[in-house]
Amino acid sequence: MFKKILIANRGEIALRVIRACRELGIRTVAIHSEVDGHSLHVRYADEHVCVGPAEGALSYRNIPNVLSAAEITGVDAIHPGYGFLAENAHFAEVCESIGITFIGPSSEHIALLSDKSQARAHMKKHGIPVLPGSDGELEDPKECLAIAKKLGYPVIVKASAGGGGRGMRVVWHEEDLGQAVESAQLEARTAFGHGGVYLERFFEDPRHIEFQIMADHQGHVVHFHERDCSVQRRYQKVVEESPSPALDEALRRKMGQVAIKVMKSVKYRNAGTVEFLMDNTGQFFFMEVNTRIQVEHAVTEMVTGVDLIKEQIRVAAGQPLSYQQKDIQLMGHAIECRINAEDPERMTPCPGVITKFCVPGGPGIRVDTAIDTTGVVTPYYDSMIAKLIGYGRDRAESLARTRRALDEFVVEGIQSNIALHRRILDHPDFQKGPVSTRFLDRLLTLQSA
Amino acid sequence: MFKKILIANRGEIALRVIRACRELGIRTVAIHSEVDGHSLHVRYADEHVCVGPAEGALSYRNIPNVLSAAEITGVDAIHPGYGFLAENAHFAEVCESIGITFIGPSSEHIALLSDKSQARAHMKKHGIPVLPGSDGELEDPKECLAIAKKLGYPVIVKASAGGGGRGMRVVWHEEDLGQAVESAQLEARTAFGHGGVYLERFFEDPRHIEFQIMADHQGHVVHFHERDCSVQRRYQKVVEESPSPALDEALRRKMGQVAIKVMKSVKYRNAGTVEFLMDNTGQFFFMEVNTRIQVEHAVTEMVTGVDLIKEQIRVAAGQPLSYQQKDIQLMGHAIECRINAEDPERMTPCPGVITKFCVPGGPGIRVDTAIDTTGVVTPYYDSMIAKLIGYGRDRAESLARTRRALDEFVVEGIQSNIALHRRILDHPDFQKGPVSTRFLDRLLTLQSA
Amino acid sequence: MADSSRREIEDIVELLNKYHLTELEFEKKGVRIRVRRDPAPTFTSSSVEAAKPAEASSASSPQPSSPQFSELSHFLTVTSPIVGTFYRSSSPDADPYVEEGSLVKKGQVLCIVEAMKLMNEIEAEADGTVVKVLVESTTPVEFGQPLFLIDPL
Amino acid sequence: MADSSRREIEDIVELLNKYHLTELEFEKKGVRIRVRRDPAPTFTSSSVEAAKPAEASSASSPQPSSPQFSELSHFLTVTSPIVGTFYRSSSPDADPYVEEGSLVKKGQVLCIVEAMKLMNEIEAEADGTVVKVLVESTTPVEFGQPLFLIDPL
Repeated sequence: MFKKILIANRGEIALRVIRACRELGIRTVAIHSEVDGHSLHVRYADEHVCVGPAEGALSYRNIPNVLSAAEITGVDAIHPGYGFLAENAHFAEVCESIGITFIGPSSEHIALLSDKSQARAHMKKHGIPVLPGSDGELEDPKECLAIAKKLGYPVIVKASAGGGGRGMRVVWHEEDLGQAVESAQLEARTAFGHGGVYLERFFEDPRHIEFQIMADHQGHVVHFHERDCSVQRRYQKVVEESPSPALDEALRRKMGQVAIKVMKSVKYRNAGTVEFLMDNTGQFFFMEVNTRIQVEHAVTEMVTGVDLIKEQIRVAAGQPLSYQQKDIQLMGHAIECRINAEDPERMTPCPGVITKFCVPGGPGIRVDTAIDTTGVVTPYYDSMIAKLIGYGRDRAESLARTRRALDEFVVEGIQSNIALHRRILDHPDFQKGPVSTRFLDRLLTLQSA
Repeated sequence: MFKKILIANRGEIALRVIRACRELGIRTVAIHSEVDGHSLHVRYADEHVCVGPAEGALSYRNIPNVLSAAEITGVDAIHPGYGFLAENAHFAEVCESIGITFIGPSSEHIALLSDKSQARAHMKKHGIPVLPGSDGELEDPKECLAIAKKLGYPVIVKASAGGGGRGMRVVWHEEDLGQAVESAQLEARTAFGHGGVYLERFFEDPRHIEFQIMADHQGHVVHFHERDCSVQRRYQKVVEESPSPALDEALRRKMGQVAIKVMKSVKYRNAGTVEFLMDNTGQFFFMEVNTRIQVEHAVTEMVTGVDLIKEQIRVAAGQPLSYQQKDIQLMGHAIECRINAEDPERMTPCPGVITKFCVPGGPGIRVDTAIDTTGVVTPYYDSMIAKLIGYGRDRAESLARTRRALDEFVVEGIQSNIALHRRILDHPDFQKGPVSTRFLDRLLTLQSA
Repeated sequence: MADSSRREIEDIVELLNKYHLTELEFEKKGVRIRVRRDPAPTFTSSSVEAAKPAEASSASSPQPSSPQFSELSHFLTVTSPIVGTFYRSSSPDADPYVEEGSLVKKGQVLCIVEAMKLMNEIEAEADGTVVKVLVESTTPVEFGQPLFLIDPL
Repeated sequence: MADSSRREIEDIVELLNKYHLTELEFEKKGVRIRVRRDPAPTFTSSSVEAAKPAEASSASSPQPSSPQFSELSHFLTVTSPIVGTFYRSSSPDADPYVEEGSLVKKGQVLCIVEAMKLMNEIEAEADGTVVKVLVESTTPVEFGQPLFLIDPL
């Protein structure tokens, strides 16, 4: 097992990893930017190194400085968290080359799976159901029109290197296709340095269902059932839950098997997520693989009782999984609310000084945050200030607990989306069960209307 | 189901009940003394009524004022929490007589079971193993000497009306018996208004094992397995856990059956705890029944997934239990630390102003507290300021999580027993497994030596 | 400086202004607080009067003892010694025990607070005039709730 | 002095001015704050001139600029632009690039910070005298860590 791990991240996920390390008896090194010197992740770690100024590109994403920090502190491994360097194949590769374990998949896995068009082609070849779409990136405008015609409108243009909704365009009419492809290409080139795009059929009311996977170096792959992340806005997840109210036992088993097939087809290892798009008939399609631990991993931990971060560390250290698929049982239900520092009207990040911060407690409530009783939300990073997870024996109890916990949550000094979460959880459609990825947009449109 | 419940308590248990009510959609009325007007339980409740000055006897224990508060707010039921009026048979009786549901057992149950000597005789009659001792209260000093001789020294003198260690005397030599009986009688008369005492054999290194019970009005009784509360000081529980490392599956089943027999023998209803004393050979004896929800109920909630407070309310409203014994499975392990405002040297309550209070979070951690980010600990009530519960898949993980959570817990401005909890959880004996009720005294003696 | 520190200092200054203090010390751990208000400066020259700084003038202005406050402060407040329902008269048809302006004697019944079907008579603690009835009849009252203001003789 | 400390002091002075205080103390750990505003001085002279408002007087009074402060404040601090290991010389046998008291020219190599097997030479940003070497050779340094104090010419 590792003796010392550097956490190449900040905020709640850095704390999350430090907690796992402490529970495993592993020493920790925090890195931080100049504005994060007093952050909780710095205080909780055994050692800490400043790696650059506030801007993430110059600090948390600064590969030479992060690796130098690992070198001078003598760590065995680096946990990248999510965001920053978590899905940077080059970073994983350099770690491998200097003999520091990157806690995650190999650089090859990241490279293959982060190219969405390539991943799509790979999965299609392996018999995984993918969304009807183009084979590979679009080149010839005429060919593009032909493919779209065959798929039927609406179609969606997606960047191969994309993520988080950038480089995406929905096209409803043939005459808009050329323009959409061009602007998506431009956006993708700007954002990711690679302008390749591809086409897929666009589903209007889909559900976002993803399966949590863990794979060891011995070739064992298990899934931890699904998360339903259909409550989104601009491709940003807002509320996640597990299990999904949209799946029955048969569909759950089937999708789980496909998810494992996806990961086995690339000989995956460590934690990853297979994302599916599902229509309202229960048909599902592979969307992509996230080659990192995700924000919403906590809901899976609540319903399976497994500590996914500790599993990541154990697997990275070469230990085989200590359980089989049949040992992973769903027990109860969990809902996660991402609490963001944001303007409730415009839903834009809203940094500032938190003058009072008091988290809810009691049965079934878990809060992951890097805010103390007060704190500062700087404009440099993610606006998420806490994850609130409500667990219950069934969905109704989980929902009731999450709602009462939202009422207890005190955040003063800045604006937050707590009221929005209340509206979501109070909504009859959400209470009834499965919603589509357009649910939240509709809710917000109704408000402004 | 009830529409509105008055919570005749304060602090974390008042919050706990309010949370359960909110989750069930029931309105709440908080009562408070003059010094508790700004307490969290007042803030969380839908309505609140001041029932008297600071001293508990004039406010939280003031039966006319508490019942008047129930009357003017029009509640259907009263939840007494623990302490204050929770085991007051007269209070339960008056509630019954005015048609307000007392959420707990009947006044007869409380009256029978709070008389320890009477309860002992009852259980003996029903074939429950009780500690070797006197039949009924001691009257004649000569008879007393004879019984003690038959039991063999050491013996323990206990007050019939006793609790919390008051009115108890351990006697090691015959010549000290007379004096011990007299002083125990005096203490019992002063503390409880009834001076009756009885004799039991004294075990030097026993374990305190208790079974959580829930019984509905339809005669169903289930247990939720055991809690091990052997880490005590002066009969005050400090750390509790479930399951007990001292029981195997066979013993657990056997004791559970006895516990159910105890409760069925009195036709018990609502939540209660059957306490056993166990020697290191696995022999166990009935000690007493606690006719209330207990501080340590949370560890049982963590390992069974059942919300005991909601169950209390449902059962009190006449609903039958929705599960059978076989549905109550132990999943994982939980440890609770009672965080008290106390002087770490003398272990005496230490009121004051909490200038900063920041609770631990992350996976497996539950905190029940009525302290906000700051707060005042008055000298009027219990010194417990929080319960920290660490849950894990097994005892090792539960222990690791509780330890790291203790490290995260920030309490500034007053002294607390957090460091003592660290010492307990770090101790090899505790880490190894079962300890006796003398473990903590030995630990503290070593320190001062 | 962290924004939070800055805010904290500004808060302190605000308190300084609000209460016209000359000095306010504050410590967090162990909660040390120290306040000081120096007497207003004395001016010996008439010509300076007009030129006195704004700050000094507010420092010398009368303190929180506003007229209303000082008047109120010598009234007796009759509070409810129990929890129950407040009644101004012995029955719905009867006249109220007292009205605003009534002269009352020590021991005279002012109202009833009903609790658990028991009628508890609340008596005046001193001779005086009822200045204000603070609660409507038939209203629930809690422990310590003010019921009447009495101007003692 | 680190830039952040300098900023902090400037913030304090700004608050002092803004609120016309005569004294402002501030401590960070344990958050001790002390503010003081002396009442306007007592004037015995008729000259209004002397009675200028507290604002002006406090602003002009010699505040935190203690001698040490003003001396330190004009030194240049050379900080590490990267994370790595600090070396005062090019090899274990070689002489240090600079000593305390050395005169250095802008662009002159002061030390090496090794990161990922790369030797990064850190150069003087201005002509001056090395007043203080703040880090021992072969010590790990983080981003922004002060390495030298330079008294610029």
